[in-house]
Amino acid sequence: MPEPASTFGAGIDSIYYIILWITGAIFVLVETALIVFIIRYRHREGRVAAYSHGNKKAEIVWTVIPFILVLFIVYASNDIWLEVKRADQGGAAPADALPLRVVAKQFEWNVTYPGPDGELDTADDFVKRNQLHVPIGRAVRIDLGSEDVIHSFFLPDFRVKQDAVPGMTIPVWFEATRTGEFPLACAELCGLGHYRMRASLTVHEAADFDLWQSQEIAASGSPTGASEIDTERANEAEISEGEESA
Amino acid sequence: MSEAAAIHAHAPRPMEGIRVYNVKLGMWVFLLSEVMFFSGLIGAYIILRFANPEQWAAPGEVLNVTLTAFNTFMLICSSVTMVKAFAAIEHGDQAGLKRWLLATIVLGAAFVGIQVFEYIKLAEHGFVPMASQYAADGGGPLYGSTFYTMTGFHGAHVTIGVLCLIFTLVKALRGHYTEEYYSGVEIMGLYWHFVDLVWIILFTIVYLI
Amino acid sequence: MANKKPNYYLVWLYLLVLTIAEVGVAFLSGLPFEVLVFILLSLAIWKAALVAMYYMHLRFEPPRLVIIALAPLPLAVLITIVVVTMEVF
Amino acid sequence: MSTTQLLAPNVTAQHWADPSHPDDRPFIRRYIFSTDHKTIGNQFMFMSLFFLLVGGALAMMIRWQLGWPGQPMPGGGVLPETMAPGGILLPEFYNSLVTMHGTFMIFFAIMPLLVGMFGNWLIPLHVGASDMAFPRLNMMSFWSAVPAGFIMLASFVVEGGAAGAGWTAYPPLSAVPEYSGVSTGQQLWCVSLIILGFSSLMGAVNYITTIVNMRAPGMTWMRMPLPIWSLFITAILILLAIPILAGAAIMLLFDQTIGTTFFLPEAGGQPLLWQHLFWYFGHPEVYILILPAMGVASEVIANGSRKPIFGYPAMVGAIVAIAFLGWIVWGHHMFQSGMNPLLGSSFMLSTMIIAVPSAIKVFNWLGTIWRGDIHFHTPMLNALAFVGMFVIGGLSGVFMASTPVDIYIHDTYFIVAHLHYVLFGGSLFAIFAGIYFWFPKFFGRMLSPTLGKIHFALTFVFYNLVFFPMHNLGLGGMMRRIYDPNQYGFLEPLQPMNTFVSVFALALGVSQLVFFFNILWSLWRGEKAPENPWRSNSLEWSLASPPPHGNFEAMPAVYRGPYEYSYPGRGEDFWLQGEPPDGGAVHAPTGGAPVGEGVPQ
Ligand code: HEA
Ligand code: HEA
Ligand code: CUA
Ligand SMILES: [Cu+2]
Repeated sequence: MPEPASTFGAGIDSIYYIILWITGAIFVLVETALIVFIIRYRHREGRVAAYSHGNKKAEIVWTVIPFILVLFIVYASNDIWLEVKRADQGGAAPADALPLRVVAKQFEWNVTYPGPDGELDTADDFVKRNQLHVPIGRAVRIDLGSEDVIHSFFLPDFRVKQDAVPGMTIPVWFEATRTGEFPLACAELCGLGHYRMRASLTVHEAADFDLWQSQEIAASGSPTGASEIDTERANEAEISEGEESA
Repeated sequence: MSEAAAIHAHAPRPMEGIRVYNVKLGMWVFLLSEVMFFSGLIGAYIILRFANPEQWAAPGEVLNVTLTAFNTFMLICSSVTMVKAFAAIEHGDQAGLKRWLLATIVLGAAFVGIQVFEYIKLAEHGFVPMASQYAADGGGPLYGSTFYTMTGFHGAHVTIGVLCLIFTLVKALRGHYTEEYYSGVEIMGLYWHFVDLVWIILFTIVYLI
Repeated sequence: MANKKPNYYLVWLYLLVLTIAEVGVAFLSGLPFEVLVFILLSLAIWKAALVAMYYMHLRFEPPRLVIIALAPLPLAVLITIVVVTMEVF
Repeated sequence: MSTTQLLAPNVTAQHWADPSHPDDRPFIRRYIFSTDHKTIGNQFMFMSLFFLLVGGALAMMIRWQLGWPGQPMPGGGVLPETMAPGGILLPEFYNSLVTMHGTFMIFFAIMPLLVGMFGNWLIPLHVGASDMAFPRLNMMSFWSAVPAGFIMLASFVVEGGAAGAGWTAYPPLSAVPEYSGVSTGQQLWCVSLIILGFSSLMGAVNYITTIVNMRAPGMTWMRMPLPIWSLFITAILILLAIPILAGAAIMLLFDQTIGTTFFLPEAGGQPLLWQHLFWYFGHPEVYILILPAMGVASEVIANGSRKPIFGYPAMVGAIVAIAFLGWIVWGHHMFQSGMNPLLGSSFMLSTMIIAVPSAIKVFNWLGTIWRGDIHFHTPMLNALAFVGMFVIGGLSGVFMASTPVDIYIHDTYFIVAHLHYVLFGGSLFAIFAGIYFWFPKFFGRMLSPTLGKIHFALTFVFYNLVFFPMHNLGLGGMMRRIYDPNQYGFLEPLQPMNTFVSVFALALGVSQLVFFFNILWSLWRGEKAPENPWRSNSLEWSLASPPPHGNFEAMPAVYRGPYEYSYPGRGEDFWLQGEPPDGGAVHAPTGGAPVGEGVPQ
């Protein structure tokens, strides 16, 4: 897994490693027992199998121990899950979060930025295709939607994945901890262009983000690039990085 | 029992089982899957209705409840006639079996007929399952889609039931059933009552709520 | 099996009365929606139970068949409950 | 009323074999429209093996594209322009490949192999019946599965190609042709599955009735061989789950054809509704695919270890528990779907608890081989591999069941690895074990043990080399169902691993030819099979190989459980269930039903 770049990434990874240790131990135990028994009790002249219908005590032990283990895994997982989903806040992102809107459609991601006033659905909003820019150290709230089919908003480095379902607006949030450029992928089969429905996420220092935003507004003066219809066939393979930021 | 054992010399000892003969057990088992089929449709209906309350009209506003209440009445009557047919053959009353089966067929066919009539009338008022053509006063397209799907599948069950009843009647006319051998009538009855039972639920959910 | 035969006409009358009651409740009462739904569903289940018990003879079957027949009901109830919780959220 | 009247329908279904009466059914009734459960079992076997081959061939094309993206596929030139111009697979064709691979494997290969083939073969023989309760319904079950399969296959050649929305067919993609580019194919997918659903339902009604009502005297519930227990529970799952799929598929078909909007948001429909219905069916479905495999493996492992199964009551209880819990976990496929996260928590809990009955099964298998006298015949090798591989698949399930971990691995190759570990490593290895085990009984000839062991060794090694690295691909972030991973910079470093996987996938495919050859060759040339080659206990092993039409000469009686291996003080290390206690005189079976049971009073 890539190194986590969001605030909750490390938490998610830690539960992954807990499970890896537990299941790893069980795996080694079971497979070793299997192999040892296979070798130890292989047929030999004169060997007689034990006649036994089981052992209640042993069975109770190996019922109760896994039960305790899975309850522990559930307990540990649920903590992080509720934190990621902010269940105690009814799913709402942190109050000072930067609001963005991401609308998926075959086969692109359209991002609406709130502009300098920091609010969506105002005159200074602007739209970028396949480019997500966020500042570091500030929570981002994304209202995720889709125009046509189900897509899935996948930021591998941020441990973020959320299906974008037409007819629903689903809140997603994260807070970046590293600057740089990261992939944004589509993880739900959405048609023939599913495999190339990619975009990039750029994490800026806070000041750079404001700078980028004012440059964008200056460059276009108006919302850009929202509705080009992408009908090109996949195998014609003429999609280059350059035209996406046009 | 000794009598039976003597007749079936090949099977001296009876099998393990639950004291219900195969065909009847099989029919019950099949009906369980029908329960799940209709539960799935009803579950979908509930989800869609909760999500879009504005698409549902008040009872009686679009649908003709009086007509359907009458239809419900007929289906309930057909259940009595069916069970009377079964009671008749249990006592070896061949004439009664035929009479009551015929009555059930007539009532069942009338139910389907009225339903078709209802569909035609509703469609004339723009109450259709297709989202793009929905034009009834009140309600929305999902109202139409779920209505036709649920009542349509029930209607299909009634139609199949009527066909099977006709088949049963033909057999009865040929004297196939006796006081000793009436499993065909009994399982026909189970199916028919089940279809009635489903309608009781659907009528309430679709027309009255 | 058929030692206690129910009076089928009586059951029929019962069903009829309940149906009329249902239609009546649906149209005449000014009850709040939730109460209405509750009453109507109860009546419907009552009727369904009558059909199953008397017309389908479930009352007179061996208990094991009854268990088999009732087996899917928890599942049907379950899907409804989950569906409702899902929507209410 | 007298006692005979209701007996009639029950007993007339039993035609006990009469050796003085040779089987004189004409060819068609004997081999094609046969109502004999053994013939129908064979028919299911050949049909499903054919579809396994189809599914396998599709997998080879998938792996070609992923291993060498954009390279012309050898032999791909024979495919039409709409699929692979110049042998290079098109992305829309790739989507169809994935969809049809999953669909064929699950619905037309593994499910009919386990339920159609083993169900038909084993149920009447194991419970001591002459045939299924409803032989004609049984025949109809097979003859509706065949058209369903060919409709599915035919969708490749219709305008627009085969269904391409994944085997899970999520709408709106699956409902609107403009979105997927597939119209007729997607409809045929629904139609085919609805027909197949009927086929499965007919089978399930038959199995349940036969098992409940037609067990031979003395075959009490707790003396049933475990394959029968698992097939019984599986039949219940089929009975209750398939109608949900049928209902959902019908609604989807309406959305596609007459313009309803159950799953389309424009007029208030709910895309998530499909997912709920599909997975409400779908999770029980995956247990439909593993429970019979567990039953078969239990049978073979007890036989191969020459030991009674460890903790039989717990094994039965675990089957029931897995099946029951299987109904309340479907939401684990929808953690990232936009469903209420609190529901996610409860689904995580119920899903994890399934590890407990699964643990009982695994440890009891280990307990069975412990202090055994293990004979490594081919069935046993495959059954042991089943245990080893199912554990891997099950443990990877625990990762995905953890909601936060699933955020990252959902819809990646980690899932693909999981599902192949449980479906190939689990179900398919158990199917191999079962085929090697019962082939002699049903065709009267042994499968070649040498070829069998070669097939096992190649399959086991290549299988792990193909599917284990997929965990790493998934952890590297590689999404499922993508035509060309190299579109993403971060996936480019994974290409060598993809190529590695593909090389061994091709090797795996080719090594299955050993198996197919073994079957075909042994059918005609194999060594003649004795009555009881594996010295096993259940009722069928006292019959001729293959058993005559009608199976038993007279109603058999059962005197003990199915796993009485190595009973101390006996000369033999096995003890047939139908052998009377003192080896000769016929007693009333102990613990059996008193005379008069099974008949209404
Ligand atoms: C035969 C089929 C089969 C079986 C048996 C299973 C068994 C399990 N599956 Fe799997 N599953 C599939 C077939 C199967 N699955 C398929 C086909 C998919 C993909 C569908 C798609 O999207 O296309 C899928 C997807 C899938 C998902 C969805 C992932 C996603 O899309 O994000 C999840 C999530 O929870 C899951 C979990 C589990 C669990 C917990 C089990 C458990 O039953 C496993 C239990 C077993 C064990 C745990 C091992 C033995 C136990 C021990 C040795 C004891 C000790 C263990 C502990 C204490 C942990 N499966
Ligand atoms: C029981 C089920 C089963 C089985 C046995 C298999 C077997 C195989 N699967 Fe399967 N697979 C699924 C069920 C199964 N799969 C499902 C449900 C999906 C999800 C679909 C979806 O996303 O919708 C999936 C998806 C899936 C993917 C993911 C595709 C994607 O997401 O883009 C891949 C990729 O590698 C793959 C590969 C393979 C391979 C290499 C085999 C090999 O093991 C195949 C080996 C071959 C055989 C067992 C048959 C023998 C064949 C021959 C004898 C022919 C020989 C021909 C030549 C040599 C040309 N499968
Ligand atoms: Cu969008 Cu996949
Ligand atoms: Cu599942």
